[in-house]
Amino acid sequence: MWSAGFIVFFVLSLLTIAGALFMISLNRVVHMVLALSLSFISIAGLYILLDAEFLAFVQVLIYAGAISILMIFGIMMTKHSEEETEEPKKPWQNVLTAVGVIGFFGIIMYAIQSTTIVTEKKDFTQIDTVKEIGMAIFQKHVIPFELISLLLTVALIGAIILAKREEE
Amino acid sequence: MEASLTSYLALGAFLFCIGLYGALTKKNAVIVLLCIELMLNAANINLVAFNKFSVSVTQDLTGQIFSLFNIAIAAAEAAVAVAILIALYRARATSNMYEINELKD
Amino acid sequence: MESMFTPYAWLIPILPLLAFVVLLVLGKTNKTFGISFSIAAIFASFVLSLLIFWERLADNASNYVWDGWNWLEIGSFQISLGFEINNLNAMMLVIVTVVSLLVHIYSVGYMHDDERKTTFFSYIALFTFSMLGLVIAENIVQLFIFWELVGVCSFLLVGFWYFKPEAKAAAKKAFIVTRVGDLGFFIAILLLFTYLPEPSLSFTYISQVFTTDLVNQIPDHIQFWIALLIFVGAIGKSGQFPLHTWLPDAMEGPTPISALIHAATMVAAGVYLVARTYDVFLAAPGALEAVAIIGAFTAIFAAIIGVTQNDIKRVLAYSTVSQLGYMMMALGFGTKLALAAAMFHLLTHAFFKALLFLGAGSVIHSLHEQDIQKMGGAGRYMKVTTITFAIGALALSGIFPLSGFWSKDAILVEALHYQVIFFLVGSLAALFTAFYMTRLFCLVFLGEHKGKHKPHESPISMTLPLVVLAVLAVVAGFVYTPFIPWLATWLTGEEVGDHLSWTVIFVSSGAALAGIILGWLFYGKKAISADKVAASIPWLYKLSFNKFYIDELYQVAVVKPLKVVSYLLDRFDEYVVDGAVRLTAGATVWLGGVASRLQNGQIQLYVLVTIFGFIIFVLALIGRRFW
Amino acid sequence: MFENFPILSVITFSPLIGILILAFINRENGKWLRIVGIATTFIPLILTGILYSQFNKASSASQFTEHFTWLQFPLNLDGLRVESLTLEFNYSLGVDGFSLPLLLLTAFIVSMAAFASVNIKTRWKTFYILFLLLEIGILGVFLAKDLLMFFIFFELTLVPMFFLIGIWGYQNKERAANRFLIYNGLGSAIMLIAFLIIITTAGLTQVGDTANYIYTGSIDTIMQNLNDPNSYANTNVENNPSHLSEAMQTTVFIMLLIAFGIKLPIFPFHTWMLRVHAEAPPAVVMIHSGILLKMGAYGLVRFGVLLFPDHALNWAFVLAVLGAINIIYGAINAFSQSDFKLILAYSSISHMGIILIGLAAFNDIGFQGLIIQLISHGLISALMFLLVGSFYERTQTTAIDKLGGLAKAVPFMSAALLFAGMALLGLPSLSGFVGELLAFMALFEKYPIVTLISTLGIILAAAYVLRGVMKITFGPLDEQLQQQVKQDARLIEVIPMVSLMAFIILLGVYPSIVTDITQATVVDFLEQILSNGG
Repeated sequence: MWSAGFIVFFVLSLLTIAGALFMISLNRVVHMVLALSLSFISIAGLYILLDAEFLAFVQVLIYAGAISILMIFGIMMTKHSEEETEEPKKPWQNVLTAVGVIGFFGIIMYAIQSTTIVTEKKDFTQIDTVKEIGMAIFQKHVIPFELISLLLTVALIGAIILAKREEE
Repeated sequence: MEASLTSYLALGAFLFCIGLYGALTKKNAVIVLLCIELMLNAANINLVAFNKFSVSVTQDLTGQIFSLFNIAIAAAEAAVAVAILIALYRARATSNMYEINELKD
Repeated sequence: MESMFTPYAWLIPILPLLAFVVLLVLGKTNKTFGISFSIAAIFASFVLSLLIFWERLADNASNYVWDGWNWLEIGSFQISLGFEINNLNAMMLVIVTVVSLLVHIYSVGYMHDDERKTTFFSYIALFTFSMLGLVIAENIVQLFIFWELVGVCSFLLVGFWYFKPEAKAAAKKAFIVTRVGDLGFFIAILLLFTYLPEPSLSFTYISQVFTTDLVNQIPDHIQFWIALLIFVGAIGKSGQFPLHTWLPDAMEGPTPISALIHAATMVAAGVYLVARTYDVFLAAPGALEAVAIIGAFTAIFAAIIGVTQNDIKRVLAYSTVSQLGYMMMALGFGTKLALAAAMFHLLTHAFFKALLFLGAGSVIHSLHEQDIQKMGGAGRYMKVTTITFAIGALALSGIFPLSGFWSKDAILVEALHYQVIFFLVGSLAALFTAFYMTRLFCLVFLGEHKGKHKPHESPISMTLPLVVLAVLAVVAGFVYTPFIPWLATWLTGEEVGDHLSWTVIFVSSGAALAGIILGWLFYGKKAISADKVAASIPWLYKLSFNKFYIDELYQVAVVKPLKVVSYLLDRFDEYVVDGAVRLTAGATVWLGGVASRLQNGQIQLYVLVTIFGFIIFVLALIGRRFW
Repeated sequence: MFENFPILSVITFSPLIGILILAFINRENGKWLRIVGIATTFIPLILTGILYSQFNKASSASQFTEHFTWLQFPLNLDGLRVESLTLEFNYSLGVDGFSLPLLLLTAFIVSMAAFASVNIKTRWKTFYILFLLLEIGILGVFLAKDLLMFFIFFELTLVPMFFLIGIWGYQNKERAANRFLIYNGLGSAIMLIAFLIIITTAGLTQVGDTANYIYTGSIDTIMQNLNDPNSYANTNVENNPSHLSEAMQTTVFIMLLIAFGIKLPIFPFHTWMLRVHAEAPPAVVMIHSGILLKMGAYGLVRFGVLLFPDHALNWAFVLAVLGAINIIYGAINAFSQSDFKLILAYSSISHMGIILIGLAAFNDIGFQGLIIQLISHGLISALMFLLVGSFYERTQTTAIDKLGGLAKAVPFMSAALLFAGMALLGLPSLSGFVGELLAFMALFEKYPIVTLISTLGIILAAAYVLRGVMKITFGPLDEQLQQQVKQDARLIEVIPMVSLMAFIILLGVYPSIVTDITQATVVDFLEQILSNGG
């Protein structure tokens, strides 16, 4: 009998994959972004299932919120023929890509199947993950954290400079 | 039946491949970026799943922290990429991947 | 007797070479001096030859060999340049120098108006050098070297009037056709070198091998091939069937050349070669038979063609071919006496044929015409030429007591001893010879004058050689008569018994007289119409007139196929060999094109390629596990 | 005389003097550029002449040798239990009886070609610098005693040659230059691979009794190792990376055969050379046909045959057949060409066949024939192309159908052409005959049928040479040509023509002048081949 957790996992996975597939197959750019947001939110659900609540919130905030919005801004800043109506110029490239990607998928699946990983299902319910994460970041991983923040700053400044240059 | 590590890894692989396919075939540069985000997410799922399932002595959360960093970098990347797209669009009046072939020469 | 002059025999060819060099250096600056010098040089050679000949007259003078100068020495193998004097080539030396001297003198008159006369004299000086070198050569390679050199001189002189397309074609033909024969000779040398017990190619050694038991070290069929291939060389040079076609065409050269090269000396070199290597032939009876048969066939074959030709020099050329066939036939009989007979005929033929050619030259010089159908009545204006020409013609026809009679007689006696069929062929050829010579004489010297030019007698420089040669043509025969076979004794070194044969004398004289009378009836008295006779046997006439279509046959059988093959190979080279190269190059360029199309600057494609690369890489890694 | 004097280096690099001087002359100053260019070529000529006079003919060893280590790369191969392993590049020169005649030929032909370069009309400075560089390369090729040195000099000839064809050639010069470079580059690549295989196997030597080893390209060492049954190359034990197995030896031999076969050229690798002959300027073709082709034969003998004698002996029949094919194929093709230059190109192919014939015999007569044929063909083809250049300068064409009767307009040149033709078709008393005679004599004993077929080339040669030469010089002279062609050879053309003719006669009349030098070396070569290859 399927456990409830598995059913939830199954539903969330379906939603994630559906979102991803919609993004690939829809025509209108905005729809694509929305479909992907669905994926992102479902992934957040998956995180909860994996006892990573903090990450799930971050996922919703940053991906479903910030990045999707950023992308929509990006779409709006660059003019689009709105729809990808015209046929792709290189059908053989799509086919080849499909073949390549399926091959790649096969390889990864093969690797997953053929690797034996000893697993144990850890229980994070006893600990306060948010606190633990905070402790780990500011104690154990403080230098990477500082670097990341620096990187973010640089990226933001860089983004502004890149996007602004035209006015000069 | 329980959702095992393999299930998560398979899901991650599948999402990654969809993202890869999209990144390689889509004409619109913004969509390509979206696909790349999807690929990053697939990787994150793996990380978190490993964190949950892998055998370790202490109950550390390194996988989740790794994901956090990943998300941060993805955000930075997205910001810069969109900025580049906008700059490119101003210069070339296009965001069509097929027409972006600066590597050619 | 101590040989006093023989050690200096090398001077004989060197003097004309010196003349050649002097003429070459002087160029056109001092014509008179150059020409005088070359005549003086050849005269000196002539005198020296006579002296050596005189020395050889002594009883049992031994052969003199000098091989002191190493031409090439590789390990145990060496080829030297030297000379050998024996009775055979002492005689040849005299023949060559005397004819050459007379032709030199004659040419002063004949080529008087030609602006390139110094070139002409330099060529004949070079030729004389080569011919004399050929005669005294000590080994067979040396002989081959001079053999080719005379060929080149012949080529140069036939093509002397290079601007005439006919002369050009004739020169080319002369060279290439004789070269076919030379190839045979060359292979014979290779065979000799390979199969002789020791790596030496001197005549002395060859003769030693083939006359002693050493010959058994050479397989029989190789002996046969050596002899036959040497003979192939002789066929080419002496214009024997089937390589005779160049000789009549070679008449495009100036007439003194025809007399010197294509009648008296070079074409006789083939006969001389066979005689020189006679020991080889004696060891190979099969080859001897071939020599006899080809010689006999050529004798009659060329005589038949000679009957219908209209060019004065071509008639004489075919006559030369026919007479050389006579000599070859005699050589084929395979006895020492036959050798002597052949050499005797060579001697007499050199004189009377040179005489005839020079006479013809005199006629051409005065009439500016070569077609005998357009001539006539020259006898009235050119007394000396006519008389000397008549003597030459009679000598050639074999009329007693001129030299031709004796030499022909000597050959026919041998033929009778050998096989009757050869005797009959020889006699028939004699009849034809007499007939066409009469025809020639009647058409040219008798009857009415037809041309526009009024004939005149040629200058003294031209008539003098004629007279000298006429005298020689008369008296030369007495060195070897059935009664006093002095020449045979001297040449063969053996006592020659009585070989008088009245049958031969009667038959050959009868044939000659019959030929003359027939010719007279046809062309002198015009009692019988030549046209009518020709019309009654049109096929034979046509065959003869067209020289049995041998040239055409060569065109179809050799020249055309060669051209076709050459064309095909050229295409092959262009499309198959080079095509393969171009295909490779094209494939590379195409591949490059494909590869460069991948470099279209689109990152998506690049990544795709990367993925495929990754897949292949992984597959290879996985594959290795199962390998 | 030259005990402590590096005469060979001086010879090889003496053209550098000219290059230096040329560098300081104004590029527009054609007269002086020419004078310097031509004069420089005489320095090596004179020096090789002196070398010739000092050469010890009785010795078969390399003489005037120079040797020092030029570069050393220590190799770190942990797997091998040795103390040190070094890759050594040697600067090593020497001359023996095989290379001396070719050296003399090179110096001579280059000087003659320099005379022919007077009809170069543009960019003299670059031309002469490249020309002299080319000479350095060729001289080095014949003197190198080290595989890598040989390779470097060999390549050094390619580059100047490429530009000399590509810049100063006729209409399709670029194509010809490309074809030249691609073919020869390919050949060089194969050669380099073969050399590296040889060096890394047979080149491995132990320094004394120490555990120090070096890889070296020195020919002497390699030959010694290959012939020594106990050397590393010949020891077949497990884990001996230096073992040169039989199969590998065959492979290397075939690679060398192909590499030098392209240069020679052997059918079917000959098509590049047709284009070079047809398109390159006369001075360059003189060198190309006169010397560069000989490098192929030289390399084939020096490396292919001497290093792998048993394989060469096994392949003798193949070599003979290839020779016969070259002779007949070249001759028949020459017969149908309409461009005189192509007739000569195919005739070169035919004549290179004679070299293979001489080689295939593997006896002293054959070897001598080979060397004489090399020299002789060098002289004759140089003379031929010199004349072709002079004719072209006057008539602006080499198509034989458009020419005729030039004997009237230019008697000297026509006579020289006829002379060259006679030499080409192997007229006795000229040099061409000697090589032919010896080669055929040598091979006849071994492969009579192949030899007999090859001798047909004698007749074919007569046919194509006379066809070509007589179409140009004999026959009536047409009006237009008479207008065009006024001047016979100038003095600057006469000098090289007469010099070449003189040497052709000298070699024909007195071939011992070459065989004297080569005799000792040839005997030595044969001894090595037969004793090691048997």
